[in-house]
Parts: sequence; structure tokens; C-alpha cells
Amino acid sequence: MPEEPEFVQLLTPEGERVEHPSFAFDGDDEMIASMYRDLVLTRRIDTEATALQRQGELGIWASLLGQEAAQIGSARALRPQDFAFPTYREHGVAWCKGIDPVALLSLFRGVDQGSWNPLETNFGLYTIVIGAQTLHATGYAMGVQRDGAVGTGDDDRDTAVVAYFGDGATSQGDVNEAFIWASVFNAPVVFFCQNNQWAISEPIDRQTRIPLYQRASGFGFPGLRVDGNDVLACHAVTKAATQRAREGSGPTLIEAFTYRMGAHTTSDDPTRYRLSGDLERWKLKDPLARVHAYLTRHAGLAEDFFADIEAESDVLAHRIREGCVAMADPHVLGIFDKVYAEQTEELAAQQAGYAAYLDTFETQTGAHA
Amino acid sequence: MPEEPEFVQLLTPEGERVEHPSFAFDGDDEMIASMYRDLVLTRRIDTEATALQRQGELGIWASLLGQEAAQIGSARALRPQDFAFPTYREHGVAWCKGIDPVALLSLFRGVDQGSWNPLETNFGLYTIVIGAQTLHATGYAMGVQRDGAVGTGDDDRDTAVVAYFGDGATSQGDVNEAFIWASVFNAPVVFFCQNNQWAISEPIDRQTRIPLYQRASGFGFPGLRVDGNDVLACHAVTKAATQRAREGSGPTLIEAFTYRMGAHTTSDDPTRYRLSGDLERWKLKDPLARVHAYLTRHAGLAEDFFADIEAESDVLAHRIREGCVAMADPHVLGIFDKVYAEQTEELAAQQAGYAAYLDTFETQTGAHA
Amino acid sequence: MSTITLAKALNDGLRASMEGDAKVVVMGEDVGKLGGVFRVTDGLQKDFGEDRVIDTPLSESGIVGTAVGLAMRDYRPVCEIQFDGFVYPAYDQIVSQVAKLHFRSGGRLPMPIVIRIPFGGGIGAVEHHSESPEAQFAHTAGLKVVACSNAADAYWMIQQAIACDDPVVFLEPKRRYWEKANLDREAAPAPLLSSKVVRDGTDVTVLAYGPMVKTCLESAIAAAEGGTSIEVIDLRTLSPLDLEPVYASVRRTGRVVVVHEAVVNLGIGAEVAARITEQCFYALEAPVLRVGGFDTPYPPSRIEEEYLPDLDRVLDAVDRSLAY
Amino acid sequence: MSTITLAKALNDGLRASMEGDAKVVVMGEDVGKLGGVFRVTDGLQKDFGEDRVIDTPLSESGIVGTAVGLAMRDYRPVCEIQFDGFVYPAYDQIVSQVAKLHFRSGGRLPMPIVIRIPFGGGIGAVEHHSESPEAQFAHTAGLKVVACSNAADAYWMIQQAIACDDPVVFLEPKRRYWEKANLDREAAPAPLLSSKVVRDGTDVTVLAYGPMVKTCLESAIAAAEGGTSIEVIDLRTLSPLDLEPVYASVRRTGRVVVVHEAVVNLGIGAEVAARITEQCFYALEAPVLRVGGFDTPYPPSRIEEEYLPDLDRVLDAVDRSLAY
Ligand SMILES: Cc1ncc(C[n+]2csc(CCOP(=O)(O)OP(=O)(O)O)c2C)c(N)n1
Ligand SMILES: Cc1ncc(C[n+]2csc(CCOP(=O)(O)OP(=O)(O)O)c2C)c(N)n1
Ligand SMILES: [Mg+2]
Ligand SMILES: [Mg+2]
Repeated sequence: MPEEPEFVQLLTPEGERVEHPSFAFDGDDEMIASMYRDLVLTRRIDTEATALQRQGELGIWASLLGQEAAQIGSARALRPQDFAFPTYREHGVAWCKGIDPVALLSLFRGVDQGSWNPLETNFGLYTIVIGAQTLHATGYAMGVQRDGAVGTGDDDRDTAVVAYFGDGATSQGDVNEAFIWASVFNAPVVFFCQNNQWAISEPIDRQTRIPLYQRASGFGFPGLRVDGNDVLACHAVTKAATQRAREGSGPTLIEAFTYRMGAHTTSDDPTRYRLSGDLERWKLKDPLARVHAYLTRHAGLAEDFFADIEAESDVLAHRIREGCVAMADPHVLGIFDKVYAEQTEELAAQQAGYAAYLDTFETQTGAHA
Repeated sequence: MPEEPEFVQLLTPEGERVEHPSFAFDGDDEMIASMYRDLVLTRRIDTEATALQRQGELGIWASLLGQEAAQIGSARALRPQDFAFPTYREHGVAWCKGIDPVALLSLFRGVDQGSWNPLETNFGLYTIVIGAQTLHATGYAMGVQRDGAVGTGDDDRDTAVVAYFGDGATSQGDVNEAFIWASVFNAPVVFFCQNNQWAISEPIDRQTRIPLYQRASGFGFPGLRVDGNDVLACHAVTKAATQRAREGSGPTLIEAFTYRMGAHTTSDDPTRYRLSGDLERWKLKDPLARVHAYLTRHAGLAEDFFADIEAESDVLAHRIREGCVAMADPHVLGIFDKVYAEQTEELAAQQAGYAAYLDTFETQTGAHA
Repeated sequence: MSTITLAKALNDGLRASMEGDAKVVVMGEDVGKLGGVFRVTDGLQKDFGEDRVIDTPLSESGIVGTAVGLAMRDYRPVCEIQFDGFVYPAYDQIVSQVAKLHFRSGGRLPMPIVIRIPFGGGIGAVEHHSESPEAQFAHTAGLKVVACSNAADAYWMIQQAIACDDPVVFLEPKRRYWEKANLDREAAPAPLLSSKVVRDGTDVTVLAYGPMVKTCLESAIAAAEGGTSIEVIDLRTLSPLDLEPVYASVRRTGRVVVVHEAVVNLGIGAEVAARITEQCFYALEAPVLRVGGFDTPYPPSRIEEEYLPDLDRVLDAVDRSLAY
Repeated sequence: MSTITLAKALNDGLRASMEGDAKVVVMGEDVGKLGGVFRVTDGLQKDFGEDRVIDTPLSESGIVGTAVGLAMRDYRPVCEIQFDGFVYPAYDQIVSQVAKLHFRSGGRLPMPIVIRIPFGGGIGAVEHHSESPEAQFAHTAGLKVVACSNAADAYWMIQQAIACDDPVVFLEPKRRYWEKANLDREAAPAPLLSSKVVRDGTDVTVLAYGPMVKTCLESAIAAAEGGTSIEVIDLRTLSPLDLEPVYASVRRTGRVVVVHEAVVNLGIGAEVAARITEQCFYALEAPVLRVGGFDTPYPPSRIEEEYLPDLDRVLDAVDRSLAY
């Protein structure tokens, strides 16, 4: 891997704001404070979910620890009509898109495979098959074009689409095809890659030998690297890229350079494949700490501001826990209703047959009630 | 499409040699003369095969008309141990790899699906599923690495692999994955893309909005564009790229900028989708004419040289025709033997059963003999 | 009433759907100016524009994957896969996304996508151009899989498939593209997901779909000369299967032969045989016999006619069935 | 004789093959330091180096496609697909290249590639991690498809698959990875492509493979208490099928139940039922009954135990068979 290139940074790990020739954060301290709240609450969602998994309430959890800024920064740049297509780790984006964190848990608990309405929330389903959603995003963006919702100058109409994916995903054919389609059709899509340095146990050098953002140049659209732990920079570059998309100037690849602070998922054991030294170094770049430092030092926010957020996050955690534990298992007969928009007779017959079969137990023992 | 970039050219359409800062043709006039022979004979193979298709002797034929220089130039740069993975149009490469042109026809005639031994000829099977062979090439190159046949300095040992594909193929996931694998493993593979401007009816702007050779930059290895109608330039750049591969310096993408002078295949009707003006312009850049001009004007070759080649090509054409017409249909029972290296009992039983079935006709009418 | 080729009937059907619903878009390789390699989309781009008839990059996963996104944006994409053998690069998007998204979303995301696939052999083509991939899609819950066998069905079925809110894999018998049939555009079409008795008979029931329907009808005519009465049923829908008419027939004939080009092993015939045996166990005079591809890849075209089920092989199976 | 888990048996088998043949290479996502998400390749990279145990880019088509090239260079690649649901991006390379290259090359290109796929459900996983894609591969001529059900078989079968000159799709019952069995490393193994009677019985023949073998054995034990004697056959090889032992059994019992996790519709059971009916028509007292997945995508894990065939559903089918 050659020397790491520059990235866009607007807030240093120490909490100092810095200038960048091309990008500026256009919000005020109040907005930074509100993003800080998002960062803290998102991390709290994550911590709580991880705990719930440890306690057997979830089957698995994919932690976003360390990636909060990349997600909050980018998602806060989206307008309501903008559509985001996530992987399975975009809890911060979900939060900004108004998804109830409890709803996020159902997939991981195993009670359903997605419990929000993508068409109402403009937030796609979590997608586990790596990279698949990038094509969906591109197709959606082509639909946006066909709807005339690009380049009209109407801020409430022009629509950008954001595809989230990881560093590992860049090796999938689908992701590269998405780059091609987006470029050829000049689709209003932003490819937001969180390069957290790892794809489960594989370091980034198994996916590329040059910095990932440069991939875009091969497809004919701009790519840039941003400090993925800097919420201001992530916001600024995403705002610029989505604006570009909305104007009809086509796709952008953003590589948010960050680090997966935790395990790949709760099933993973990173001690088998990575050194703790890395983790320690990255802790110094924590995405929350730097905003905290800035808000304290430069925005004059006092302890009660932070205490309020802490209190709010306690309430949230409590609500998540309650919500999770209360989540009932679905009835198995319900799955037959979900396969098709227009159920087939064949399936209806299977459903009836299985219901009758289950009834034999019910009358006998109540076992499957 | 932005302005077309420079390409490597060493012989102008008028037959004048020109210098290039980075690439030079390292052969003498004798070699140019022998490449001219290859060009003529390859074109003759193609003409003859097209005629055979028109006469019903072949089911289909994919003409290389216009792409002779790209193929002969690149393939003549290969050493015997170098392995080439073709599409379905690499008749010129096949020729240089020593494949009997008659053997090329069997697939198109429909008597088999490939009649040469890739392991003996170092020339892969024709591959119709677009792009699939680029991964095979990359895997083969990884095998070369594992055999220690890279970077030893032994010219007879160090091995390069060349994957041929078209402009359309660059949109397939597989091709992009091949770029990634080749780059990550630094595999000794050269990606030789003949950009003939068309994928059946689709012009190049359906696949990319920037020049194709630039795709490589996104993957971290060099890409360059060469005048695909200039056999000297194609030779020079391929020689350099394969040398680079053999030394262990990894992959290169070569975009040979050329033009499909004929239909996509004999089944195609290009008048439905492209203007004849283009064709006329490209005729002025014919890959054979310029070598002819050079050899006449600057290498002092006289009419008898060209007449000899004409005569040779007549003989070749005759041989191809004879060979094609003589190609017998296979026996249907033979297909059961080819499925597995270790035939299964199940298949043997199917074979026996079908043989017995056919026998009932044989004794009745001889129909299926 | 007009006489029309199957390819033109599809073209007319597509046109009717596009006229009826501005959200219908056609996408695929060479579907624009060229009108597709089989001319099924001929003239559509000229009349409906490049936004609705999209010449795509050469990537099948891209075709289907972007269709998912378009469907989420309320479009009804009709994807053309140029040949059967080229659907596999899109396989992941089809089985893990298209087929599952309605389910995974708890019913919130309809996927009104049609994936048109010219399928089967018999046209003298090179490898990968004569495949019969239908069983793989029929095995995939969440898809609907249909095959037309004649021009009239083609005209209606493509429109019904496009109107369906579920993903439909739409199989077109490419060797029959140029065959003509009468099309009555005023007639009420049969429901999309229904099989159809296309010839009445009393001795043996023969089941087929797509290109083999014609072969079986010809077999029935030949058999009639020999005094054997064959009932031919065009399955039309492969997932779900519509087997009630088949059971009714089998209860009368007691004998069944299933015919398809696809490999017999785990082909549609396997499922049909298993179900018929289960539903008509006591009515069967003979096991359900299957005629189809051997366990080999599709052979070189010069011998494809010997590989493909033909009149003789159908009749051979009929005879074997009658011999029980 | 030692007691060993199925996962460790595979690990030992891989190790033995790698020791025996320097051309055996293992490749896949996370197979190196991590040893695979199921630890099946644990320690192999440490001992055999990065050239023989290759952590690959995250691209399944790449894994299988480069394996083809490696095989052409005389290697014997063992590809790991991390979970069943992630094999589909590689589907095109598997069905159009790996399966066909021996045939297309006129027998000149052997494809000694093993594609290992942990398959099936029952581990409480999220979507795409519990699929049963075997029928699709078994339908594809040119592949061999096997499934191990216990540690001893796993140890031998993986070595036999690697030694085979044909491509083998090797299915591993992931919910059984941690189950132990006795392994006698000196015993002569059964041939790879053979089925095996794993419990003798006289009333009903129950067929299974992979994870369902254990379920069926438990059913047999339960049934025995009720006085019903079930013969259980582990199919082991799904393509080709080895049904002679099955026919022999059916001729004695007259009744068959086939069990798998995969969707019943066009699952292995369909083919097995069709063949048994054809071969043992007069011996059958009841139609072959099938127990397996409904025509739905794999459900959320909290209800997977109700979706998956279990002891009760197997016994229910046995009872229904006996009721004929
Ligand atoms: C097609 C496919 N192959 C394999 C997997 C298994 N898998 C799940 S996550 C993962 C690594 C993903 O890495 P990256 O894209 O960097 O995202 P991250 O998990 O780091 O956010 C893998 C291999 C999968 N989900 N999909
Ligand atoms: C996967 C796949 N999809 C579609 C096709 C049908 N097809 C055959 S050739 C071709 C165009 C190829 O264009 P290009 O790569 O530029 O090569 P050229 O024919 O111009 O040499 C297409 C679409 C195919 N063979 N394989
Ligand atoms: Mg990552
Ligand atoms: Mg081309």
C-alpha cells in the first residue's frame, strides 16, 4: 500500500476546526451540538444492542462502533426525499432517517427480516448480500431521473440516492457494475464507502492495492477520501456530493476512512487476526471525543448539555431494551402471506395444510400455540 | 465522451513509421513482413469462414475484420509458454498460437465446443459468456506465480497470461473482479481489450463515459491505449506489458482502439444501428493496408512477395474449405463420455439406454445411423 | 383475428402494456435500435423513447439489480436477458433480491419485475444459447415462472405478467419465435397462472410447456393415426403449477408422460411426477414417465435434434407407458 | 479411533489432502488467519503458507473463476463459500464454466475443483445464512454434488472430493459442525458417490442427507418405541444419485419418505420420488411422501424450528405413508 493520501478533515481528533480548500461545514454550533447528540445516541443504541445480544435477546449484532461520524455526518446531509440504501451496519443512518431503533433489532433478533417501510422512510432494507444494494440504489436513481426529479432546482423535488457499503464490498462485481451504470446514465447516486479497514478478518490489502476512493477515476466520476471519524467533514462532503447528484451532475464516490473498533459482529473474535495496537491508535481518533472537545472548548457548552444527552440516552437504552424483549415471535403461518403480493393458490393450500397439521398438536398438547 | 486521448502509434495509416517516447517496435523489416503475412492469412481465414457460413457450412461466424492488427500484433509478442485466454473472435491470436484454422471452425459449425487442447497450445477455449475468461486468466496467472514462473529472469520459464475481451465485456462484474484479483495478487496477467467501438448494436458510450484504458487506474495498475489498427504498436505495447508481467511487476490493461468493420456475427445486421460513414472513415485506417504501404515503400518488398502470400492464402482458404466440409458430425452417444473425467454409473446407464433406443431405429430404418 | 408470429405477438403485447402504463420500462442489451436479437422489442424505442426502452451496459446482474431499484421507485421493469445461458450472472440478484424482497420487507415492497428469457434449443446455435434454466427458478420461492408456447398466449401472457405485482420469469420458446398463430385480440385470455388442455384424448396424458407443446401436439396427431388417443396439456405456469386439470386428466387416462427440453434430472417433470403420483396414486396405471435432456450439457448444434425430445421419443414414452 | 467434531474432521481431512498433494490449495474469504467463520480451515494457513491457503477478495465469482484458471494450471483448488446464500454471485462461473469445461473441451480440461458450502438452517442466523441450494447444482450436468452428515463421513468425503478429477459441490451441514462422532482413520471409507443404510428397518424407508440424517435417525428411534420400524438411508451423493440401495429397501418396505430442508417443490425429493416410482412402481404401497421446506423463503430464525422438518413432521409423514 503506498503512502496514505490526504483526506478531507474539518475537525481534528483534538477537537480543533481546520480549513479545507474545497469543503466547508455549513452549519453552526447548534447543529454540531445536535449532531453530537446523534453520535452519542447512536453509540448508545449500539452498546445496548450488543448487550442484548450477549444476554441472548438478539441472535447477532453488527456494531458500528467507531463509524458513528461517517454515518451521522453523511446521513444528516440528506434531505427527506433522498433515499439511502444501507448494508447491515448503518444504524446511524437509520437513526437520522427516523427509523425507530427498536425496529432495527427485529432482523437481528430473528423475528423478521426488516420491519420498516422503505417506501415511507426512504431508507432501504438492511442488505446482507454484500454489494447487492448498490445496484438497487443505481436503479432507484434511474427512476428518479425518469421522474424528472433531478436538476429542476426545486430543493424539495430534486433527489439524491446514497448507497452505503464497506471496503470489502468494493470487490464484488455488483458494486463495480453499479459504478458503470451510474456513470453511463449519469445517475444521481452517491456511493458512500465506509472503509473501516476490515472485511471480517481480511485487511484492506485483500481488496485493493491503492486507496479505494481512486476506484472512481477508473469509471469516470469523482472520488474523494474523507476523515470518516470527522462528522463535520463527512457532512460537508456528502452534502456536496448529494447536491451534485441532485443537480444532475452524476455520481460521486466517497471513501470515509475509518476503523471498525469492535468485532465484525458479535459472532466474531478479532483477536485471532488483528493486533491490539491498531485499535489503541484509532481510539485516539474517536469520532465522539473530538466533537465533545470542540463543543466544550469552542462552543461553550457546559456539563448540563452533556448530562442531558446522557440522560436521554439512558431513556433510549431503556426503551430499546423494553422494546426488544417485548418483541414477540411471529406466527409461522404468517410467512405464507408474505411471499407474494398476489398469493398463489398453491401457497394458500400449503398454509392451510400446515395450519391443520399444527392444529393436531394444539388439540393434543398446545405445543405449537 | 470527452475528446479522445492520444494512443500509442508506431505506423501511421499511410504506412509511415513514427516514434513514441515510451514504446518502440523492436523487430526488423523481415519480422514486419512476416507479421504482414499473418495479417493477410488471418483475414483470409475470416473471409473464407464468412463465406462458409453464407453457404450453410457454419451455423454462425464472428468476424475479426478490422481487428487483425490488434490480434496479430499482441499475439506475436507472446512467448510459447505464455497463455492466452480468448473470446470468440480471436482468430488471429489463435493463428499465432498455432491453432489450425480448421479447428477454429468446429465450434461455429456445431460439431463440438472447442477442438484444440488448451493445455498443449497455451490457448484457452473460445469463451462466449462475456468476461468469464478474464477470471480464468487471472487464476491461471496465480498458478504461474505459485509455480515460481515469474521474475526468475529465465526467459523460457517466466510466463505471462493474456486475457482478451471486448469493450462490452468491461461492464461485466467478472472483468472488474479480475482486475481486482490481478491487482491484489500482482498476478502476471495482461488485460487486452479490443475496443472495436461496438457491443453488438450498442456503441461504446453504453459501457463507459471515459476512455476504457483509464479503468485500470481505478484498480491500481497501468492502462494504456494503443492504435489497434497498428500492428507494430500493438506488438510493442504487448511485449512491454507481458515483459512486465513476467518480471513480477503485475498486470497491465491495454486498450486496443479499433473498429469492428463487419457485422457482430453473421447473424447480425448492423445497418439497423450504425451509419455507414463511420465504416468509411475506418476503412482509411485499415490495419493491412498500412503495412502493405510500408513494406512497399520502405522495406523494398516487391510484388512477388505479396503474390506469394496471396498464393499461400489461396491454398489456406482451400484447405479450410475442404477441412470444414469434411468435418463429420459427432455421434450423439459420444456426448455421454465427455461430461466427467470419471464417468458416473448413472450416465453410463443413460448412454446405454439411449444406445438401445437408437438401435430400435437402426434395425427398423437405419434413420439415426 | 389476425395471424401473427410469436415474436411479433410479444412485441404487440409489450407495446400494449407500455401504452397502458407509463411506468412500464423495457431494459436489456440491444433492445433499442436493434430491437433485440430476436426483434421482440422492435420499434419500441423509436416510439417510447430512450428513457423507457433502455439499452443497458453489458451486465446482467446490473440489468436485474437496477430493475429492483426501479421497481422500488414504482416502475415496472421488463428485463430482457438476451439468451438463456446469460441469465446466470444475474442469478444472485434474481434469487436473493427479486424473489425475496417482498417477503423480506414483510410485504411492503412489491417487485413487479418481468424477466424475459428466450429459452431452449433447436435453432442451431453455439453453446450457452440453448439452455433450459426454468427448474432453477421454479425451485425459488418468491418467483412466478411461466412459459408461453404460441403466439396467442404470448400476446396475453406478457401483458398479464407485466400487470402482475410479483416478479415473473417469463420464458419464451425461441425456436418458435417465427411460428404463426391466430390471435383474437378481443377474446378474453385465460388467467396467467393456469394450465390448459390443448388437445383432448383418452389414453395417455402428455404434459409439456414452451417449445415442446408443438412437438407433443404433433406426437398426438401421429399417435392418433396409430389409434392411440393422447391428451396434451400445456402447463403454461411452472411456478406455481396448476395441476388440477392434470389430475382430472390423469384420473381418466391413468397414464402420464411429461416432456421438456431441460435435463430430466430435477427438471419440472420430477416435480410434476411426484405430485401426480401423490394425488392420483390409485388412478395411475403406470409410473409417470419423463422425456427430456440427458445429464449432459447441451450438445453441439449438429446433434441437437438427436438430443432434444422429438416426436419419436415422446411416442416411445407413450408406448412404454401403455405397456404397463 | 477418536471422537471428533464434524468441523474438525473436515479440518483434518483438508490437512491430509494438502499434505498428500502439494497442488491442493484452499481459497476463500477469511480462510486464513481466522480459519474460516466456522474454523474449518483453522491453522492451515499457518502450516501451509499464504500461497496455499488464500484469503481472497470479497468476490465469490472471483473465487470460483480464478479456481478454474488454477485448475488449468494443474492445481486442485478447494473453494470455501462462506455461507450457502453467498454462492449465487458465483453461480455463472459454476454452471457455465466449472460444470461445462470438461465437456466443452472434449474431455481435455479436467476441473478438479471442490466448492465447499456450509448449508442449511437451524443455527439461529439472519437471512441468507440458512439456504439449501443443492437441487440447483444437482440439476446441473457436469457437477458432482455430495453432502456429508457426520464427522466420519466428512473426514473421508472431503479427501475423496479433492481427489476426484471432476468438480464437486461439497455440502456441509452447518448445524452439525459441532457434533461429535467416532472417527477410525484406519477404516476403509465407502466410495464417495454411494448412499448408505444408516439404520435398518422394515416398515418404511426414510431418505435424508446432510443435517436431516440425524433428525431422521431420531425419528426412527422414536418410531421404534411406537412399534414402527424405519429404515434410514443417508443419500450422501445427490448427483449422481445412488439409488440401488434405496430401491432394494423400498422393495422390502413399500413405503418411502424423503426429507430435506430445501423447498419441497423441485427439491431432491422430487427427483428421488419420481425415480423410485418409476423403478419400484408395483412395490409401492403408498406414494413417496416428501417432507421439506414450504414454498417460502427461509423464515426469520425465531420460527425456523417450526419451518424446518423435525421429528414430528417426519413421523407425521411416516404415519401418512402407513395409512395408505
Ligand atoms: C456475497 C456475500 N459474501 C460473503 C458474505 C459474508 N460477509 C458478511 S460481512 C462480510 C465482510 C464485509 O466487509 P465490508 O464490506 O468491509 O463491510 P464491513 O462489515 O466491514 O462493514 C462478509 C465476507 C456476505 N454477507 N455476502
Ligand atoms: C454474459 C453474456 N451476456 C450476453 C451475451 C450476448 N453477447 C454476445 S457478444 C455480445 C457483445 C460483446 O461485445 P464486446 O465485449 O464489445 O465484444 P465484441 O463482440 O465487440 O468483440 C453480447 C451482448 C453473452 N455472450 N454473454
Ligand atoms: Mg469493512
Ligand atoms: Mg466490442
